[in-house]
Amino acid sequence: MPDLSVDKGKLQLKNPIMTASGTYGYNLEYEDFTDLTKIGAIVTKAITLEPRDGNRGQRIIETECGMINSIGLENVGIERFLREKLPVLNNRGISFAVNIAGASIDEYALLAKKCESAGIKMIELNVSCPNVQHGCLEFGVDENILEALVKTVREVFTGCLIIKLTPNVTSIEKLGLACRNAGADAVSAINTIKGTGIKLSFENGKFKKEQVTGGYSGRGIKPAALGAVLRLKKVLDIPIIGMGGIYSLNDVFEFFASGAEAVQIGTANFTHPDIAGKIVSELDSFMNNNGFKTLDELKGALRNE
Amino acid sequence: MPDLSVDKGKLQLKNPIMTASGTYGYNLEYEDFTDLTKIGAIVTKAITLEPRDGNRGQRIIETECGMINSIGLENVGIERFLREKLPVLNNRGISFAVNIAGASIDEYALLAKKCESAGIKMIELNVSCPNVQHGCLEFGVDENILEALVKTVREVFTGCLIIKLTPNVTSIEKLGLACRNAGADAVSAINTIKGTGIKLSFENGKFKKEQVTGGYSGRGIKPAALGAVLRLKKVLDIPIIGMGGIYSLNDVFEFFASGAEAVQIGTANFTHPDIAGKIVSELDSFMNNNGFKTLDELKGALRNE
Amino acid sequence: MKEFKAKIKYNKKAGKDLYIMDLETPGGVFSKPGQFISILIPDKTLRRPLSILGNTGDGLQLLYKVRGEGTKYLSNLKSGDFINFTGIFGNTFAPGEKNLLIGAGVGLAPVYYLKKELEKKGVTSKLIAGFKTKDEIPEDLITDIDLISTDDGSFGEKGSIAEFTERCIKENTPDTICICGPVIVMKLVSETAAKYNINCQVSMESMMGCSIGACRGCVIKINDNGIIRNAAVCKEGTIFDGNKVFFGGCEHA
Amino acid sequence: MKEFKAKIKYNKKAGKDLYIMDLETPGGVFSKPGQFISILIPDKTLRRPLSILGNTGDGLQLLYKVRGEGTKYLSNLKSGDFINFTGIFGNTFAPGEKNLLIGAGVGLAPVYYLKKELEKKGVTSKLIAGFKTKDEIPEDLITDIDLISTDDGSFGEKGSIAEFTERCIKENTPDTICICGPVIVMKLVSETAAKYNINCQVSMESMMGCSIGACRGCVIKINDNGIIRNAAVCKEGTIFDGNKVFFGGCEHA
Ligand SMILES: Cc1cc2nc3c(=O)[nH]c(=O)nc-3n(C[C@H](O)[C@H](O)[C@H](O)COP(=O)(O)OP(=O)(O)OC[C@H]3O[C@@H](n4cnc5c(N)ncnc54)[C@H](O)[C@@H]3O)c2cc1C
Ligand SMILES: Cc1cc2nc3c(=O)[nH]c(=O)nc-3n(C[C@H](O)[C@H](O)[C@H](O)COP(=O)(O)OP(=O)(O)OC[C@H]3O[C@@H](n4cnc5c(N)ncnc54)[C@H](O)[C@@H]3O)c2cc1C
Ligand SMILES: Cc1cc2nc3c(=O)[nH]c(=O)nc-3n(C[C@H](O)[C@H](O)[C@H](O)COP(=O)(O)O)c2cc1C
Ligand SMILES: Cc1cc2nc3c(=O)[nH]c(=O)nc-3n(C[C@H](O)[C@H](O)[C@H](O)COP(=O)(O)O)c2cc1C
Ligand code: FES
Ligand code: FES
Repeated sequence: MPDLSVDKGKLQLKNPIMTASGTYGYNLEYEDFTDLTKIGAIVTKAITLEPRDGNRGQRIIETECGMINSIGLENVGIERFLREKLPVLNNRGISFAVNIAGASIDEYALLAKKCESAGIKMIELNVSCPNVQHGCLEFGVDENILEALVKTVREVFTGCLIIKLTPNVTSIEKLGLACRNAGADAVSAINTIKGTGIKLSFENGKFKKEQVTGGYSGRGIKPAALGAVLRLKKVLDIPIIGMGGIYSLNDVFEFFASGAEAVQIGTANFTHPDIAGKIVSELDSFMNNNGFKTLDELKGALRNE
Repeated sequence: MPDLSVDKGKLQLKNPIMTASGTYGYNLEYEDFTDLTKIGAIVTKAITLEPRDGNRGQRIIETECGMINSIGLENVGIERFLREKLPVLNNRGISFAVNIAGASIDEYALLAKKCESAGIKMIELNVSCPNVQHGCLEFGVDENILEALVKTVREVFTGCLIIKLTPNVTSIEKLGLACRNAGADAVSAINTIKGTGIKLSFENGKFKKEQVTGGYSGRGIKPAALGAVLRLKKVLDIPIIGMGGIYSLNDVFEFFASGAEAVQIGTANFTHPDIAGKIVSELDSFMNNNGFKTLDELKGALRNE
Repeated sequence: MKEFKAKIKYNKKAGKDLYIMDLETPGGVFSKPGQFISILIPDKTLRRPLSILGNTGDGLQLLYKVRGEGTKYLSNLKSGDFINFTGIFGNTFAPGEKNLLIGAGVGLAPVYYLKKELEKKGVTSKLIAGFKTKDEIPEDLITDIDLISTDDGSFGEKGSIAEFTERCIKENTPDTICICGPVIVMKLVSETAAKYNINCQVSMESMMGCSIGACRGCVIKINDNGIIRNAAVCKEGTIFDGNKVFFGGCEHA
Repeated sequence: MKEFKAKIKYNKKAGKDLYIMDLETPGGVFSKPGQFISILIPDKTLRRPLSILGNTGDGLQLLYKVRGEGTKYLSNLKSGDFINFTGIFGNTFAPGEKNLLIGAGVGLAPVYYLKKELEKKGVTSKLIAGFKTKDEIPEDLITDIDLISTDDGSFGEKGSIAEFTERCIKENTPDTICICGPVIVMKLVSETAAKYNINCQVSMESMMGCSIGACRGCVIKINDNGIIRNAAVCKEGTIFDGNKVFFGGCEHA
């Protein structure tokens, strides 16, 4: 039996297949479709200090090669998460990371502290949120602010600290380095790409328009995601968790080839609610059938040719 | 007969359908497929001061929703362009813009001066080239450098000056504003998105890998392109030329709806070498059949609902 | 909830751009009126939600209109072809003793299903349906509809179905209205129902991502006893109390 | 150059994953051995280039191997279906008086076409072809091939076709070799040809964007009388002097 585990510093996973924040709910949403305990880790929806309603109006739209979402961080807030959702994750033995989002460095620190106290072993910082302190730029676009943010969180959180990077920057490398310098255990990449989806129709002499501006995800972002992972891999010595448009084991291999140690599946869950568990099985069979004993062996084969 | 012309300051086009740099050659490459004189303007391959060989190795790869290219600015150089290619464009009555690329501000200025002397009426600055003076960052990613660049070129070029923006930045708005402040007549957006395409196969126990890192273009980048045009439109009072994944008149409409005054067709030329002329005809028929007398009328209908 | 691979028994034209599909679901599936399934369309990023028109024990029926690529794809499928769907999703109607069921366009599907179920149980109901024009009426279902209106008068009464609601309320004195159709129609009917103090249940539409309550892509605003909050159409709905829904906040329908 | 909509006369299996397609090109198209066409595959960003196997006046023939989605799509087409292709692209071979033609795998197509043309003109030529294994040999064309080798010896001579080149040079004393196949085979044969001072023309492959010389996506490095420069495979090639090509610089074949 091949060993699928990921063992890279504090990033400890039973296998490298995770599910991406915002696409997998808080805990049991997909349990009818796949065995959640088989998944490397599910990442919860972004959790904020207070419950949030998110954005108004149409929130998603399909595009030719993916979709746009503008959910706007709707969530139940950390208190209700800890009270209602966390026990279920723990009781069912589901591996997970909590994705947290704050409006200030203090808020991130407070969220992380609460996670630490609740015994949570892995958090992912969503740094694509508007930074209220610094003129509504996102935290994730300025390496100095990001480094300060990660340092502060690092001081209060002892578990595996993952920073989720946004691709909407001039240099993702600088941001990755800032995370590493501040003591992050891993980075994940990429969050959604800024984009707009428009659906036009023309009837009875008039245009009808559906339009959503927000984050672009799905198949169409995979090349940008692979590129980001490759660039990060060149400068980082901490593990990278890759994501963006993963729909198959072959896609997972492309991320491994680019330098990812683990991956997350997002949009694909919507069409294939059983995909995470299925890819774990496929990876296991592939390694088994082809004599790869460990993940590192497989990754080595993918990276060197 | 509807009036398809674009009349926005110095941006004067017989119709809004242009073809994108790097995909349409220098002049007559597509003449067997479409009537080149019908096209709003063809944009030449990027021209540099000296001829360039471009990148080695595999230069293009297909991805699920587009392609990656790493041509690396191969071109015949400005002298040969002016001597061999330009007279043909002029003699055939083909509307065109010359896309130029330099390694320093002086080089851009010199290229622009040569275009001015040669009577060229429209140039597009490709600012996604490595900036040798400033540590190999691209010109197009720093608003101060970009503003200086555009100012300098503006001093020597009196025709329509278009700056082609790269999407690989934190704030495309700032770069658009820098162009406007420096006296650009229009911006075009977007150039390709940084990306990597990988093609894996597994045979006889070994992985084979084709991999190209470069610029991502085609269908899959349309949401990012529409988003960029929308963001630019919010801050700019000069015309925006939109591009990225245009394959149909409906796509053109989406760009109009987002604020573009004209569009460029790039990757679609590879599968549909007659597409530019075809879309001009379709636009004409559509306006004719539905009572739109001018482009502005059509754009108004698309923008307000 | 499950992922199903279902064989198409038939997929027949029922009007202009209108189809009725019968799916073989071996062993049967349990469903209730108002519930829906989400169909996988090859290469598309989102599944396509369709209401259930009927459940024959060994099969589910759908009524759908061709709008874009997804429904076009479905319309080209033949008997014997397979589709992949997930479901069964959503809540169901809570009918009263005397029910007025209203369908507008393909919104007919869930209320038609409801009518059939009520008939089985011997509960009184009247089904009325409105269409833009004659072509849009699914022929096979006509005999089960008590009143049909068309906007252009090409069949049945002339006018919007919303206009006939008041008349039907007076004639039938229902205690409950169940309606599915365009937002504007449901809004008007809800207002009329409120005027007569009749319980009105509306079946909402929204763009769906996951269909299972995980993505919050489909939420609408509802007034939940004075508290204005989000409700996921896919999970808490699709059926809501017409008085509680902010129809304006739902741009997409 | 033109865009063609061609009807498929037949599309038949010619070996394992191997097909011969006959296209009706009304009015005929003019083509020469070594030239190629580029086929539109729905939803794909790049066309798929295929060499011409033959030209019967009213039709073009192709020989192709299923490698990925594009060729898979082609293999599923039936007589009467249409494909869209652009062409005719590329240069042609410049044969001598006595020619040795070499095809490896599906590289057989252009040299097979050349052989037929030379036969018509009464020019001497010998066609040899190499395959990995028996399954890969297009049955219909076997009788026209003078020597066949397979890597595993399952048909004809055992070994790489490159190994038999020297023997054929000695036996046939050709003045010209024309070859199409994997880069490694063309490289070896070019070296052998150089040793015997024989003109050797190689047909190169490369990823193609535009196929018409506009995008520079397909260039390879050649040594043009001492000047090392780029040459577009689609326009200046696909056929080059084997001595001038840097086979190493062409990672993709
Ligand atoms: C709960 C629910 C039940 C429905 N029941 C029926 C039914 O019984 N019969 C019927 O004909 N139609 C029904 N619809 C509408 C149906 O889902 C759309 O017509 C269909 O998805 C269109 O897909 P398309 O690919 O043909 O068109 P597209 O061109 O992709 O879309 C056309 C329009 O359909 C809607 N649509 C597309 N994808 C989705 C999605 N994932 N979620 C919600 N809406 C979408 C959007 O408004 C879009 O503008 C229902 C919708 C919902 C939400
Ligand atoms: C000038 C030329 C002539 C050719 N003639 C023949 C022939 O006669 N018979 C035959 O079987 N094959 C021929 N090929 C190879 C053929 O083009 C590929 O096998 C085909 O494109 C594969 O497409 P796919 O979608 O099936 O596979 P994919 O999975 O898309 O690609 C498989 C491989 O095919 C090659 N390929 C894909 N797209 C292109 C492209 N646009 N340009 C060049 N190569 C590409 C790449 O190496 C790729 O890795 C020729 C190639 C060239 C360049
Ligand atoms: C509907 C939706 C909601 C999302 N919400 C979040 C979120 O709350 N926090 C976060 O870090 N990322 C969020 N994401 C981004 C995904 O986690 C992921 O980074 C992105 O979608 C790219 O992966 P994919 O292409 O596999 O979907 C969301 C994505 C989608 C589609
Ligand atoms: C093969 C190729 C070469 C390109 N070369 C250039 C270039 O030389 N200069 C430039 O400004 N843009 C270049 N581009 C970018 C295109 O002009 C265009 O901005 C981009 O491809 C997005 O449009 P599309 O999706 O319609 O192709 C190139 C694109 C491709 C595909
Ligand atoms: S569609 Fe995802 S929550 Fe309703
Ligand atoms: S494929 Fe474009 S130049 Fe050859």
